[in-house]
Amino acid sequence: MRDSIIWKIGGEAGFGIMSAGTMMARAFARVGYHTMVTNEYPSLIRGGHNLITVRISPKYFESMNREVHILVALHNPCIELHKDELNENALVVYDPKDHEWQASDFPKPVHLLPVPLMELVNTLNGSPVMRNTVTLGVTLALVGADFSILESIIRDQFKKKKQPVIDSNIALAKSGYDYVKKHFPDETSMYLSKAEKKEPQLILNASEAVGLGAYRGGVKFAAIYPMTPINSVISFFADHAKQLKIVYKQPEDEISGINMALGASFAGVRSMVASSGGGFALMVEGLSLAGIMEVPIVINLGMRVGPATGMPTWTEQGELQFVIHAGHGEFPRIVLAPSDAAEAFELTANAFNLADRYQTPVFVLTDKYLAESHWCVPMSHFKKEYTVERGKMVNESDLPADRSYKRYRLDVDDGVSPRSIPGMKNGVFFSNSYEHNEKGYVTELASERVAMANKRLKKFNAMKKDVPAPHVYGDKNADITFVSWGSSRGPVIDAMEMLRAKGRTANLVHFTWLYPFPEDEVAKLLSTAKRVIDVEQNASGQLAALIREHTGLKIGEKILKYDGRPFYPEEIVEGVEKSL
Amino acid sequence: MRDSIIWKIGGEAGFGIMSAGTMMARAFARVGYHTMVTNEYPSLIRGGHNLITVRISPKYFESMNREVHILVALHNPCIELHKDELNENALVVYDPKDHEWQASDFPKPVHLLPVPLMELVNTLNGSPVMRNTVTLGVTLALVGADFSILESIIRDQFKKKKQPVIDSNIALAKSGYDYVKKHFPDETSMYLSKAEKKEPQLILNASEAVGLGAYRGGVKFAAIYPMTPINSVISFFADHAKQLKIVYKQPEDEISGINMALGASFAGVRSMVASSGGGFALMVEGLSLAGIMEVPIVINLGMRVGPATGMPTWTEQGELQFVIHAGHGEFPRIVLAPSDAAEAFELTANAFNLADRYQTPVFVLTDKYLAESHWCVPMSHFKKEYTVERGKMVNESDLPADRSYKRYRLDVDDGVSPRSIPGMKNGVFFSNSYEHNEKGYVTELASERVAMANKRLKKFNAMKKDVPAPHVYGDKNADITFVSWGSSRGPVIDAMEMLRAKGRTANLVHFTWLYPFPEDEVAKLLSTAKRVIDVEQNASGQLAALIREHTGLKIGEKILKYDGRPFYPEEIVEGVEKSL
Amino acid sequence: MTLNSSVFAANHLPTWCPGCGDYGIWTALKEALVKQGIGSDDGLVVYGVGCHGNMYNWMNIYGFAGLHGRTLPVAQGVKLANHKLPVVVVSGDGDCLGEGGNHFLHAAKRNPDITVILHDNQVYGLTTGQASPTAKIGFVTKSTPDGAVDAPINPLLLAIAAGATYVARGFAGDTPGLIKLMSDAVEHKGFAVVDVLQPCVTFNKVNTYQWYRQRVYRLEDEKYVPDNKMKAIERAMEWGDRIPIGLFYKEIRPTSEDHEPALTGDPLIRVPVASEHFDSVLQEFV
Amino acid sequence: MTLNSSVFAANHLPTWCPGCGDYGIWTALKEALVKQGIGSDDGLVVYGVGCHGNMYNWMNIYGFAGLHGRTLPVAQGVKLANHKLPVVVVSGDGDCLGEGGNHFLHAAKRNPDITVILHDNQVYGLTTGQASPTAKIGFVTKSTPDGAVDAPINPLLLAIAAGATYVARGFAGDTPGLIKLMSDAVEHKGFAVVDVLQPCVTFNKVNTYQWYRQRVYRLEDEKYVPDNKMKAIERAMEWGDRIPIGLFYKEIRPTSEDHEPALTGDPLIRVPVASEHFDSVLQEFV
Ligand SMILES: Cc1ncc(C[n+]2csc(CCOP(=O)(O)OP(=O)(O)O)c2C)c(N)n1
Ligand SMILES: Cc1ncc(C[n+]2csc(CCOP(=O)(O)OP(=O)(O)O)c2C)c(N)n1
Ligand code: SF4
Ligand code: SF4
Ligand SMILES: [Mg+2]
Ligand SMILES: [Mg+2]
Repeated sequence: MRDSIIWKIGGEAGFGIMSAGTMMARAFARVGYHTMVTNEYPSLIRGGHNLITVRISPKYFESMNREVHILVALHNPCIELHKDELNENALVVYDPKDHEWQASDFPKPVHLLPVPLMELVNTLNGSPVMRNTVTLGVTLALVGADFSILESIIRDQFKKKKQPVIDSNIALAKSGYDYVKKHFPDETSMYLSKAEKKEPQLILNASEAVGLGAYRGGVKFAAIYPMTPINSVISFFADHAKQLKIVYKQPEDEISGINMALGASFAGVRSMVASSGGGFALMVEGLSLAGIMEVPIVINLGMRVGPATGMPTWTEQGELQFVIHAGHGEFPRIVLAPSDAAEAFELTANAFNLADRYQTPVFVLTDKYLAESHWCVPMSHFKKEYTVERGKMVNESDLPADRSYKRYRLDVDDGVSPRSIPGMKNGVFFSNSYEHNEKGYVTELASERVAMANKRLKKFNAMKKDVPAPHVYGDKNADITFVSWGSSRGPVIDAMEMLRAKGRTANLVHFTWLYPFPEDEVAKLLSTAKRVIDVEQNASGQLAALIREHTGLKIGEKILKYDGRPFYPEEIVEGVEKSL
Repeated sequence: MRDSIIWKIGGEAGFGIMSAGTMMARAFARVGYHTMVTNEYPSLIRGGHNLITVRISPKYFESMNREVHILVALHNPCIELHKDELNENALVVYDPKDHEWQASDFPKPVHLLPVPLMELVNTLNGSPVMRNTVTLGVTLALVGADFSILESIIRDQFKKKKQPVIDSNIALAKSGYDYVKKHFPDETSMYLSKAEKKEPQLILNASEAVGLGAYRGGVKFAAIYPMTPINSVISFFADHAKQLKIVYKQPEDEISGINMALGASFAGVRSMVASSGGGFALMVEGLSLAGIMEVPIVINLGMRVGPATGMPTWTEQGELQFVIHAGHGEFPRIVLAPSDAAEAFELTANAFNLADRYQTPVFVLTDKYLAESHWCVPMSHFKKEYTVERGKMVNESDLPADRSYKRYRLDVDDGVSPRSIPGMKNGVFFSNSYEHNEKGYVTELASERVAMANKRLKKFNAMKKDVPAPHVYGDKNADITFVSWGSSRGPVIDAMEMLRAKGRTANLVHFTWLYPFPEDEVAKLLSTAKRVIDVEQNASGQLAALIREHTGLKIGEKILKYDGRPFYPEEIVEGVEKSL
Repeated sequence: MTLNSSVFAANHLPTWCPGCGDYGIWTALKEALVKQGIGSDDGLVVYGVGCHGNMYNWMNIYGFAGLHGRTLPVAQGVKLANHKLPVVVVSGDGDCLGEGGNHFLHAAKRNPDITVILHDNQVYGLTTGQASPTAKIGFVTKSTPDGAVDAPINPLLLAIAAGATYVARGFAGDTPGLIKLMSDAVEHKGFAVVDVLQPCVTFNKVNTYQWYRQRVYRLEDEKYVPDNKMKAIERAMEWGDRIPIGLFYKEIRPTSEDHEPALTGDPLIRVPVASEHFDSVLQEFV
Repeated sequence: MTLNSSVFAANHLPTWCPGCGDYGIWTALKEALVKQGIGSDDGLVVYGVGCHGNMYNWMNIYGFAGLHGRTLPVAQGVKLANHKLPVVVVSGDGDCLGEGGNHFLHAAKRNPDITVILHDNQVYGLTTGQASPTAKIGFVTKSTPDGAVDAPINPLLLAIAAGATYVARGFAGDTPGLIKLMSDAVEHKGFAVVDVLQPCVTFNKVNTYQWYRQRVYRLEDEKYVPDNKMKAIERAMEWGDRIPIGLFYKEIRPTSEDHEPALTGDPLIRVPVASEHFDSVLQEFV
């Protein structure tokens, strides 16, 4: 009985393997397993090789690792490309019609499990895309799970379709399940240990979590131009606009997007944009506008491999310094970077409160790995208390009848002045991209300029009280101290576990709040560390640079990855050992 | 006899005071004086108060200072706004028809010189705008200069106009000159010491210097959308396009601008863009494109007060960190920042060689103070040797007939691969915003991605040999070490002089090459300094942050100014004394 | 209390050049707002960056003076957040058709209930006189010292082609005519474009008041009926000895806001944050 | 050696979905280039980002695959640097009319000697199926689950209104027709737009080959003469049971390059860097 199974299914795009992955994860999550789904696909619509990886375990884990227990190949390239990665005695499922694979084709011993996928589909009058459903049944049997857990998922997945569709899918899955039971009755090597039933788990990607977090945060308006990897944010809003009373607009370009969102926010509703680096690049002028006008805005930036179009369907953490310094002129901003879908939900909801509290832009940095992997998050996480706090919004009735209200009053300790919104009686003001006085009228007087710039910059100080120290995972006195941010957390934590098994102690100083930078806490935490290693998914070590800028501390050792693939914990372990 | 005169003329926009300032500077430069012209005006077309300041001295100087010797008022607000700034016994020229000023209106004693400007103009059938010409004559008399130097300037200034225009302007100037000689024969308090005749001097602003530098650098294409303070770059190109065989295009927006320029550069000619922060913000995606495609491009960014539209006609150094980190993904770039028009010429010409040598974007950061002030630069400066070096361009005849040419070949130590240009026989390649292989075709293989990213990043190392150490002005062992960049140099150098007069020694570590950052040299220079003071025209001390990021050294003392006005040397002296 | 245009008086005095066409437009806009019963607190003007946009400093009504070229996205965002708020856009030919050309196209396509006043002076005034997208061939400016060479953009033709539902042209020298056009534009439910022929006395020495007065004629004087796209296009292309002003085209089709399922009732700014659907949405992911 | 389209063969095989309209366009483009005597080394194709743009991977000719929406500025920059180089733009409805709408307008206005092939499939294919600017009302996509609501952009009407001098529509299912239109477009001196009705078999289940075949008719079959703007506009607005394909409008006016005083002789790339005027320019500032 196994404590962790990693299952891969590969085929051409259009073979329906994406949904196979999430159905698999959902089926097991419902009965108490912890699951995770990652995907790899080229920036092409069809053709090429798409791969879904699902990890299932009765125990909690944080990332994928290099093991492969079961490989399901819907076309030959899948085996050619992945045969070197297989565990010893891994199971290989394929359609013998595609190719008659031999044990000698593989570098290590494997169990070959030819299953006539197409034949099974044809027998039940299914279409070729339905082979994925058959493989789900096959897999259930191979890991020793009960067929019923798949059946309920199929029912839910196709619930908007007609009954015959549901029935035929169930029949297909069952035929795969039965085929294994009948032809490979002794193949129990990959049976999973039983999991204890837990509270309901959500299977969702971080873009969906951003959407949910935004809804929780009271978002009413989103303007998002399509771009990988944030297209699921669009789908979330487009699909739920009517139900949730949200306006989602597809703008003509990203410039329009951020300006629409700023208009909506200025008018009084919580609003957001989302994009990847290239689309965000086009919003940089608008960001600066939000800064001077003090209009709250939440920006979800899903990073991918750059520069330019780069590798649009692959992951990277390349935009940390860019978002911190983006925009002409100087103005406050907040940069958050969730480590998984659970945090994406939480930080997005918080981002709206922060944006309103400080009347300034707040970033939620995700990346392709976060945004398109499916994470398993307990229901209770979403039910945590959250209160919408709109910050300093005036009540229409409090506005002085002598019309003396000043939108940008200077005598505010935290730099945040109470806002009116257009249409309020006696609340007139000018939201001005030019430097302005307390009312919003233009000014070029040296004294007024400095006063208004100082007011805005005061927010930096005010924010300090909200800036959490980075989270420390593991033993404070460990030999190795990793530093990381955002999505690199999972592999580092799993690597720490592996190191422990090798007799090494490690801890992690992890950042999800990147800016303003918690300099004092970091200086304290790192100055006593024995061996500090920076782990980032980029080529230059941007967090390390940030740490040095704010603390003077130089981190000599870096484990950097920038090939578009998320870290494997093993790579981090190797990195630690190599640089000894 | 005086060694330095500061003359101010103020009036409404449209009163022709801008050209009065440059004519004044030119007239004196021609006979050996060192001169400088700055302007202050609101972002309005008419109305408001425009001010021109001209400093004239037989000796070299670097900046304006707080003295005002002669104030010429073309309207009353000029006196109201500036009377507190006047030196004791300053001369105040005004038209008694506008207002009968009394000595008691001024905080300090002044010499009131009522001159019936309008009457003199009317007598000679001039138009009201020609009062500026009269005041030039007045001023010449007041500083004891020969009328002939003005006469020749007027001839040149109006040489495209008809003879009667020239004659009438000369007559007007003469009438002002004669009026002073006749009515204030004893007013010799502001007579200037004689200057020695020097080689010819150019009077030009830094935007014109950028234009000249670009021409020197062989620019053939510029796409520039209008924006203060770089509109003189446009005028330079538009006016000289035919003569110099340059194509200047006014694009529909800045995004188009940079993409046009990249197209032209890719096609084989040297090309550039110019803008201010807000326009550059729109080019950020294009910047990243240049990075991955390895297309050379020169970007002149004229900084002004931000964020957003800010104070568009006022100066700031607010975009240093922005340009260093602009763009999604990681790629090499070079950031240069001239200190005056002379360096603007030189660094722009060099920027083209660097852009070609490294096939990457090169920034020339100017600001409103540089770009719209007129500087006095000796002719010989422009005649220094300069060679156009196009870097690794292939010859069509060297391209292998087997069509094996690879535009992005990896086996290059400096990361720079030889370029072909479209239309060359056997030189086909793909200029690709996607990550690519040596030929330019898309790739998403981990190994190819890493190899190509490394090739690009190798340029950083290669550049190191070109990075000059910051320039050190003054005594190495001084008590105070200033650090500054770009346009702050002038006031700091003049402040050092003032400090010396007060018995304090100071030196300056000054940066015109900002990125890649010369970290080793700086660490060496600063680690032995006694008292380091950062002087920058922004609110956060961006150079200080850069120094800390790259050396770990924290600069505790900062003299920062962000009210839109350039530093006065006196302010720096005060800053030094205050923070003692 | 009856509304009058003095409610819009602000502390600043206009800084436009004496004689600038913007004065006439400004006067007309204030009167048009009054006619529509919109006072200082009741509506929003979104301004572009240019001489035209400087108007916000002498206009006492909720204002948003954003980035050069981005008036229309801002206005649409506002309108979607609060579809009961009257929104007028004050933009220039550079702002709206140069930097902001794409937004003009797409706003027309969506038909938000917004009125755009396009200050059409053929130049970039504020940056001291470069050619704008409407500059006619041969027009000498700082950026075209040998005269403009590109075909000018025809704002009316473009507006009609892209789907605007109220398309008119006024003349800054004809305040009464402008008031009527602007007031009707604000009243119109949909994307209304009022292109205004605006003399720039400083940088456009060709298209002066005089020049326009000799050429403009009123469409209504010719019994023109603005209900036909082809006819409207034909008139829009007329430019020379005779230049039509008035309403070229009008059509009623649902606005951008009408289409939004979330906007059937109160404006979004009044819809309380609700979590009644939160559980059911979470359930989708289990 | 006579040129044939196999010179364009590259290592990669197309990854478009089987049946995608892009195959037909690709085939036609290669043939049109051959017809115009343009081989691998003789011209440049600038590609947008979208399914259409993926073509560069299986097209062996100088290529520039830049940013989403920015083909036309790049193409114009190239053309001004080397006005002897044939330049073709392969763009999509999202690329050219969404992200890049402003450039489309302004390119048409300037009339550079460039041919644009607009892959018009009404969707954002590469981002897996959102509505594009040409999506017709009611069209269900990922971003419009209740059907598109905005008026679609009409690329032909827009091209004509903005000043394009060769405006045609082809159908991806009619390769011979496309070859002719594209070849003529490349030959045309000026800004040529070929809008291609392109079935997207994956995300557009409405406008299929079948759907188009039932509706398209050839303008030339109706003795239509493409020399009149108003007539062209009228035809451009026809969409429904009958959809015209062919050449709608053609006009000869000087190109953007013709207007440049620096481009009277050799292309700029061949003009040596000269400093003969340096002294005289310096002298202006003394
Ligand atoms: C992104 C950006 N680019 C350029 C500018 C500079 N700019 C300010 S106003 C203006 C042109 C204004 O022209 P128009 O819209 O026609 O207004 P007008 O002054 O003629 O009323 C430009 C280019 C800017 N503010 N922002
Ligand atoms: C600035 C930017 N925004 C968004 C994207 C994402 N993106 C890639 S292709 C595409 C749409 C393509 O649509 P279209 O031009 O119609 O091409 P098609 O795929 O239909 O051929 C988008 C939005 C991008 N690459 N860059
Ligand atoms: S420059 Fe022209 S548009 Fe601007 S204020 Fe003066 S006259 Fe009006
Ligand atoms: S998604 Fe549509 S446009 Fe893209 S390749 Fe497939 S069929 Fe063609
Ligand atoms: Mg204008
Ligand atoms: Mg498309």
